[in-house]
Amino acid sequence: MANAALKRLGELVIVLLIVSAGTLALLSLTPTDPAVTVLGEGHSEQEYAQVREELGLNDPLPVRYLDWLSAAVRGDLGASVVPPYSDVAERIGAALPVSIELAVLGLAMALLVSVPLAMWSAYHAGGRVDRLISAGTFGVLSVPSFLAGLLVIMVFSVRLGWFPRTEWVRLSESVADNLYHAFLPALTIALVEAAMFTRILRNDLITTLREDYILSAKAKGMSPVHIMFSDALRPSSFSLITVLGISLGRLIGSTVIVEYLFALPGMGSLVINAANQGDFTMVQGAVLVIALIYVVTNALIDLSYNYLDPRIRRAHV
Amino acid sequence: MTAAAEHRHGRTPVLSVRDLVVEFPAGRSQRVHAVSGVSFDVFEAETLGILGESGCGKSTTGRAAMQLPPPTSGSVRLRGNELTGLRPRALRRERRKLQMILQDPVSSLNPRRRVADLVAEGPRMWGQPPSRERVESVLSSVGLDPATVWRRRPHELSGGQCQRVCIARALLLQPDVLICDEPVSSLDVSVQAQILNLLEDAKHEHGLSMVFIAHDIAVVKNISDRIMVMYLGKTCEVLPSADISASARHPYTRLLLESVPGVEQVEQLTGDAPAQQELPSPLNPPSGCRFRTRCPLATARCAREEPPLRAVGTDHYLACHNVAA
Amino acid sequence: MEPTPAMPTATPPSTRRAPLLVVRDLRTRLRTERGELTAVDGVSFTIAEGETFGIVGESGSGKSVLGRTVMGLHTTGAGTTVTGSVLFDGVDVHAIGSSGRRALWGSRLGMVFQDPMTALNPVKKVGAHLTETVRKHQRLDRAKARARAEELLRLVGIPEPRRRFGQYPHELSGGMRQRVVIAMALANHPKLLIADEPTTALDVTVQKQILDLLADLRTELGMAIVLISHDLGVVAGRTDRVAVMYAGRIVETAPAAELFSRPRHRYTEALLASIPKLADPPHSRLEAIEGAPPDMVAPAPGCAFAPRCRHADATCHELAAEPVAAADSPRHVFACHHPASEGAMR
Amino acid sequence: GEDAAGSGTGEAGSDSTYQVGMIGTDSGGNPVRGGTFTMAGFSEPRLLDPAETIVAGSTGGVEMAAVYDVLLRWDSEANKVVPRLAESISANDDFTTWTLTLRDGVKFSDGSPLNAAAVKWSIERYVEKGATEAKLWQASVTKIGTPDERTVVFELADKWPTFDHMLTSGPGMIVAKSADAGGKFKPVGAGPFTFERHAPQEELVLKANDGYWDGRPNLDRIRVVYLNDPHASMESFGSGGVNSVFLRDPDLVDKALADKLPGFLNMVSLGNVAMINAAEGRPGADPRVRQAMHHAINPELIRQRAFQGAGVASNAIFPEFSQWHTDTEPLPYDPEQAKRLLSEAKADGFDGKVSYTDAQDPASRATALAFKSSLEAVGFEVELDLTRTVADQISKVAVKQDYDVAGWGISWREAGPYGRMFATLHSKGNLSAGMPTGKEMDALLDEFRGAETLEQQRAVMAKIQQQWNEDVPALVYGPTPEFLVWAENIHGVVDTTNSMVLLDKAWIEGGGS
Amino acid sequence: MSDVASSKPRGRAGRVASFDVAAWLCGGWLVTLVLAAVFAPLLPLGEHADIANTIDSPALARPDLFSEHPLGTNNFGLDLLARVIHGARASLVVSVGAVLIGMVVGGSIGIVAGYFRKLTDSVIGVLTNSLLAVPPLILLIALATVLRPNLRNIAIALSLLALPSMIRMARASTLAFAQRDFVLAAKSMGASRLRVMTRELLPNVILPLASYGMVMVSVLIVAEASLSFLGLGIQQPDPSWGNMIAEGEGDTFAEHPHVVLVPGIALLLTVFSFNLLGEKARKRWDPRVAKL
Ligand SMILES: Nc1ncnc2c1ncn2[C@@H]1O[C@H](COP(=O)(O)OP(=O)(O)OP(=O)(O)O)[C@@H](O)[C@H]1O
Ligand SMILES: Nc1ncnc2c1ncn2[C@@H]1O[C@H](COP(=O)(O)OP(=O)(O)OP(=O)(O)O)[C@@H](O)[C@H]1O
Ligand SMILES: [Mg+2]
Ligand SMILES: [Mg+2]
Repeated sequence: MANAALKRLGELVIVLLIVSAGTLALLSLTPTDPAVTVLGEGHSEQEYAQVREELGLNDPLPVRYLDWLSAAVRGDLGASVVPPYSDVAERIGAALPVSIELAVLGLAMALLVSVPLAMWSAYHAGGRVDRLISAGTFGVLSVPSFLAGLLVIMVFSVRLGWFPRTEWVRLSESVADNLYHAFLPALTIALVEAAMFTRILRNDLITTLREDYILSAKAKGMSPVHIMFSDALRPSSFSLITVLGISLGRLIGSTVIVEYLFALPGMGSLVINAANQGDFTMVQGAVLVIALIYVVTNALIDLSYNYLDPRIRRAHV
Repeated sequence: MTAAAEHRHGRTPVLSVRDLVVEFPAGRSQRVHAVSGVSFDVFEAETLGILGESGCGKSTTGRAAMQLPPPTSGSVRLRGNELTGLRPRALRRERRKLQMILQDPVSSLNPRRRVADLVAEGPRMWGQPPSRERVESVLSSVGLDPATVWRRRPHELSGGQCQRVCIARALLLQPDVLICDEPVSSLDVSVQAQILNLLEDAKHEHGLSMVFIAHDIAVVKNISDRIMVMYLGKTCEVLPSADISASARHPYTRLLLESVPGVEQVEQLTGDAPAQQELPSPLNPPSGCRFRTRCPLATARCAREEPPLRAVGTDHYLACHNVAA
Repeated sequence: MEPTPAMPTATPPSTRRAPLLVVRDLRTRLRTERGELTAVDGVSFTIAEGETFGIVGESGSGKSVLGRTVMGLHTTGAGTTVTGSVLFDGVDVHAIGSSGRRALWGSRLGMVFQDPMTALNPVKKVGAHLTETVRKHQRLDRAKARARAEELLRLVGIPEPRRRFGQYPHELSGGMRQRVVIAMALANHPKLLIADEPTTALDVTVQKQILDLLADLRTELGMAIVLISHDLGVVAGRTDRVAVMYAGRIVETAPAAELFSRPRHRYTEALLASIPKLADPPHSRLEAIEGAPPDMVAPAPGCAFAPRCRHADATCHELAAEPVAAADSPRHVFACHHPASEGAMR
Repeated sequence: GEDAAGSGTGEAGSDSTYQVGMIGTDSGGNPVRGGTFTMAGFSEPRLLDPAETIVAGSTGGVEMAAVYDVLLRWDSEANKVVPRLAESISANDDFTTWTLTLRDGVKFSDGSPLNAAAVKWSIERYVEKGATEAKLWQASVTKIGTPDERTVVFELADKWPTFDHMLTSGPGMIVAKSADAGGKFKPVGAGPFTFERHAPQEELVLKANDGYWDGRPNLDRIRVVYLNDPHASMESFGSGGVNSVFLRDPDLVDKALADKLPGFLNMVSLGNVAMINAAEGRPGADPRVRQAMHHAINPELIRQRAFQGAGVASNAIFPEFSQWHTDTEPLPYDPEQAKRLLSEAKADGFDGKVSYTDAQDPASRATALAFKSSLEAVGFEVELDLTRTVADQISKVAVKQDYDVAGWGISWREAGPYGRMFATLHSKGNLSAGMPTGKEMDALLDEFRGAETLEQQRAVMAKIQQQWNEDVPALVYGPTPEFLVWAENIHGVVDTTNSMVLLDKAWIEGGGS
Repeated sequence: MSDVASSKPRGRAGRVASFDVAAWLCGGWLVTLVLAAVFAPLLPLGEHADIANTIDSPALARPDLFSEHPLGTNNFGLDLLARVIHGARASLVVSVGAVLIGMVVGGSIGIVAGYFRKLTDSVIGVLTNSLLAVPPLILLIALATVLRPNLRNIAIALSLLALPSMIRMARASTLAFAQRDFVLAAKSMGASRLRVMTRELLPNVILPLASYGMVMVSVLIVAEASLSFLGLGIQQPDPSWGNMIAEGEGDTFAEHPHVVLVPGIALLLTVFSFNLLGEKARKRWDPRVAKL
């Protein structure tokens, strides 16, 4: 057991190493030059060259990576290489809660909608309700998120005026205000995810509903709602949980479009802006944190399988 | 264990298995003791039945003989050639002569392939694609109409038909020994009879030696010359099949016989079947005699000492402390 | 009591008990990819209180569908049509609506499914399986339900019920699981227990224990049992009466001992002949039934067994035989144009 | 006093009048104290350092003006430079020595005095850091003298009657010494507000400075938010989320003008151009090719394609609305002439291939495509090279000068255009980025600098347009409007150069929200 | 049900599925679309990309079925019908290409991981996880700057999105199928590892992968659209549905909704069709029914 945990931990560390090294390599492939961001226009080539030298951009990649790594393992993610030279950890500390909140809120909203919908759909599998829900989910799945965002804004913000379009209020300032401002972006995220979750859960539920123990529960006189929640849901939620984990990890780094549309100071815009400015320390730090969150959530998901299916508990541990 | 216990005098075995041990890792540094020292011989044109309840290691024994996976220890000789420890390529060559029909006929056929390919696959693997006539004749010999099944996929066949395809496939490779792992237990009685007849015929036609694994005593008795009874990875008793009801001595064999829900037992069953103790686990088998936890005759000695397999009659071997020879 | 038309003398006056279950001309059609499949084709039978009724037949003959239709479990499924009637204790199971049936299921009408592993929810503890049903039907509180559940586990012979309570199904052996399934079905003292192949997945030794247990419980609790199996051996000696199914129909019904000793329908006869017997010497040839069971989507006219029957003639291929009672035994009913002569077997 | 207004060209311009200056502002009665003025900025300044950041309204100029204030201010209505943080400024007769007098008792927010030494230090710092106008400063100012605490004397190399404009922007924002203390820059100035916090990509907050020399400002705070999408900013403005928005998109400016929103409108001439690289080996090295391109481009097409008909299309260096507009016509749109010139060039070995570099935002992309279609229509072969980020674009165009033609902004503003003119067109300028420069243009620019009156200056400007027509350093699509709009309840905003406003007297009617 | 008998010979008659209008419509749409896309250059369509030809065309014309531009034009006067059809080429090539690459590469890797287990599996698992742990955007940005944004390269870039899930899926089915007896049977007849993987496992693993691929195609069409929004996709004026929808940025959508609706509806219909057919395929290979 300790062995397995160690192996797992080792794998996590390797993943983080690969990810951070890979990120640096990828960044070095892009032509974006932080020296340009530092100096702006109107300078001589020599001045740029000098700044590049100062930034260490001319060192060989492994050297740069080891420099960065040796600082990172000491918990020092360094400072941004472009003005305003902010502390990487500090910026991540500001952006991460936004992204986490969005992701969690979005996923929660998605779950809230998709679980009953999937159950309803699966219960009437093949029937009219099912087809209607399926059509709806496919429809939502075919809307790119920027379009979904624009539509959400158009309906809830422009037409109805129920929610503000932009501005982020930090959770620490006012919980109610924060939720009020987070609603639309979370809804945009939730839309697509809910459609996906509904599909996945519906399919798995249909498989589970074929099991003998469902028939057996039915023959005990349990009501369909009871059977859905107490018998069918748990064994059907493997794929859902897996996808949920992947989504959580993904959403934390990749909600750029939603962040852009709603002008949110999240990780997505942090990463993409940093990448656009050639701010490699910032990108490195952010990707490391995102990757860490991803691997940790996935480890948790793996653990949750044990809860979902007690048979695994014995087999795996 | 006495190595020569299963020898029949005066003949050399085709397949000879000695002290076969198979263990599987099972997490928490535990091991499943699936097979713990089983030996048997199979002679020319003879059928050895292996009988035992679910999970006692019958399939594992059969597979270990095939080296799928190779046993943890012990030796398997096919016509004198040691199979354990062979290099993969050499082993693959030997396997042609030793074929196995796996327990579940439906799942042992690749669902995406057609019958014609499935049957011809074996020789084709060896670069000797059989002629269409040859495949058709094998199919006919197992009672399938080549024309109708030729292009079907397994899911378009019934369980009985799948089993026939498996048998045809094994026969086409012309093995010396055929191991049949519960070839009828998933089939209906009506189909079961067809398959049993078919195997009997094939055996005569091809001069096959067979290992026939099953948990149904009547079925095993019907097809076998000798029967080996297994319990929890060990051999309890080896005896000629003809007089099994009368001469079986081991308490476990007797329990099996008594439990048979046969038509002939309509009248009354003697029922001192030991009540609901849990079956012992192969993860942690009982010491000494493995059957002792359920044995009506168990004594303190059974827990201490493992009973050796000893001869108690012609071709009759028994591993029990408490049954008189 | 009204005798059913198809089985005019199914329940002789001598052993008349109140009829608990009256099944009349039951037909179940299932919609499949290929078209309507008539899984149960005009089945009628009656079961008295406390009686044990066996249903045998080869795989796919419609036993399970029959069992489920009798329960009313099949009627909600899409594409299933059921005609005929099932009167359980005077109420028409198919006419009372799903909530009415739910009140029946698990309380007065219990069912045991064939595979103990798949009939238990792998992620639910043994205790939850049991308390759920008693809480629903007897409206017991948590503690009482728990006490009742432990009592049930003890009843089906599971030692240390308290420990088993918190275990998951996979932590139990097959026999133990089947006991739990039985306990679940018995939780609310059903008057009728439908056991669909309750021992198929079990070893002979365990199978015997379970069958013994069912027999004991039956006498103890005085319920009627429908025992469905494809294994004639299982049904033999465990039931009062046995019905043989072939292609969705009951082709022969008789008191158990009589059926096995003197089968009249040619199918029953052939079936019995194809089973290897322990008493026979090794390598004795079995009398296999050649051919395959009929296609129930597009059934041919006449006796369904005719294409495989050695005794079939033109009539058999054209006209299905009506069930008739044997001359010497009014409770022995069969539907065959050319029945085996009496006393032919054994 | 000169009327600094004109009207836009084209039909779409009919519903919008481009009048540089304050629009629709009324005094609104007695100022009220308190409240936070929230502005949706156009782009986020990375550092509030006038030496590191372009000092203009679109790039954090408003924020910096609030923190540092300016020594002098340009008054759009009077079209005059007026004292602000400084008490007065005067020049000698030939405009080679300028004397700046500081106010008494002005203090930085860190408590240190804003004296002559502080001004000198800050300006030298500005030059040393290589800020945008540093080159010009270096070339023009020979000495900064500080005869006493309150006097700064600038000695110039040449006559420069409009030198005072320099002190309305970057060099005129005086940074306190303590800003650089401790290695990391902190914005410390003597302006009406002090820096409170900057959460990048989120907001920048300035707080009222109680010690401001002219008394504490009315507003408690200025909050600038950065909302990526100007349409989003406008929506936010419409729903009261922000008090003010900085607009640069022609369609939004047109709409805001049509809606008669109060604000400060500035028209940046040459805001939307395509620079031509005249370096050896580039197609643009041949003046005929440059002229051919110019003849091939119809600015109206660009306006339609890229801005859906909004804004002003003009290929004059200063369109009609500008005080610098003269009767000298720019080269006309003339595809036939373009074809002729091109075939001449081709006859001399030019292969007709041109690459066009621009950013990837929709307007730039549309402009690029319109460019492509226009040039290909006369026989060029155009390859588009759209860079993914602004940094890549700058790197390619301004740093490496690796381009043929590049979408860009030369940005000559109404007030004191000389600085930008020098930087972009003078052979000594640091922002010419490969555009053709030459003695003739240098001479004209010098002449412009030395011109004393507006009339003289306009006369030189006509010659400059003439020279431009010959050189064609860039293809002109039109000016860029810059419109800082604010809500009706905002009063007391004061304008200055480079589309910046000063907020020390600003107040919110109905108090703080 | 323990019985094998329920898998009675289903025969060929069983293949005739009940007529499903929705599925036929979806299939019809896809076939029409593919045909139109393939033969686009031969069709009498308006100008789809060459803006030099459309200097005089009306910009942002509203759809009018009986005009020269039945579905209207965009801001360059390019014909939207022509663009939708040519855009289908790009979108389908990119998404189907990405799925195919993902299936081939991911499928092989997954099979190898699932079959060899042990170290191979661990290494592949770590690499897959690494791929998943990097925010996909960073990956795409890097690729977009290194590779020229043409159809092939975008397909390659997008296939990276499909890859990890394909690997996992192939691995999972391989694990399941490798347990099945037919693999053992093949080995017992002397099959080599390569043969087991290619002849026994592959045909089985490919099915769930293909049905997943159908759904993935639709996901990637949408992803390509999002890429275009970020300026990483197919470059204007060459149309893809994604960059066509992205033209609706800002106010255009509100003022000229047809610019977005035309490609949007084409996208919706296609995604819908792929999903529905993918589902249908899945169901076909797993035709059991619910018990509740
Ligand atoms: N691959 C494996 N890994 C771990 N344990 C295994 C494996 N294969 C078999 N076992 C265990 O080995 C024991 C013997 O299994 P085996 O399949 O040989 O039994 P069997 O006698 O064939 O049973 P059945 O009648 O059910 O087929 C069982 O406890 C089983 O759980
Ligand atoms: N849900 C269903 N949909 C379609 N066909 C079904 C369904 N359930 C059963 N069948 C078919 O109905 C027929 C009768 O099935 P049933 O399960 O009743 O057989 P059985 O006698 O119980 O067999 P077994 O002994 O194998 O359990 C079979 O042909 C089977 O394939
Ligand atoms: Mg086995
Ligand atoms: Mg059944």
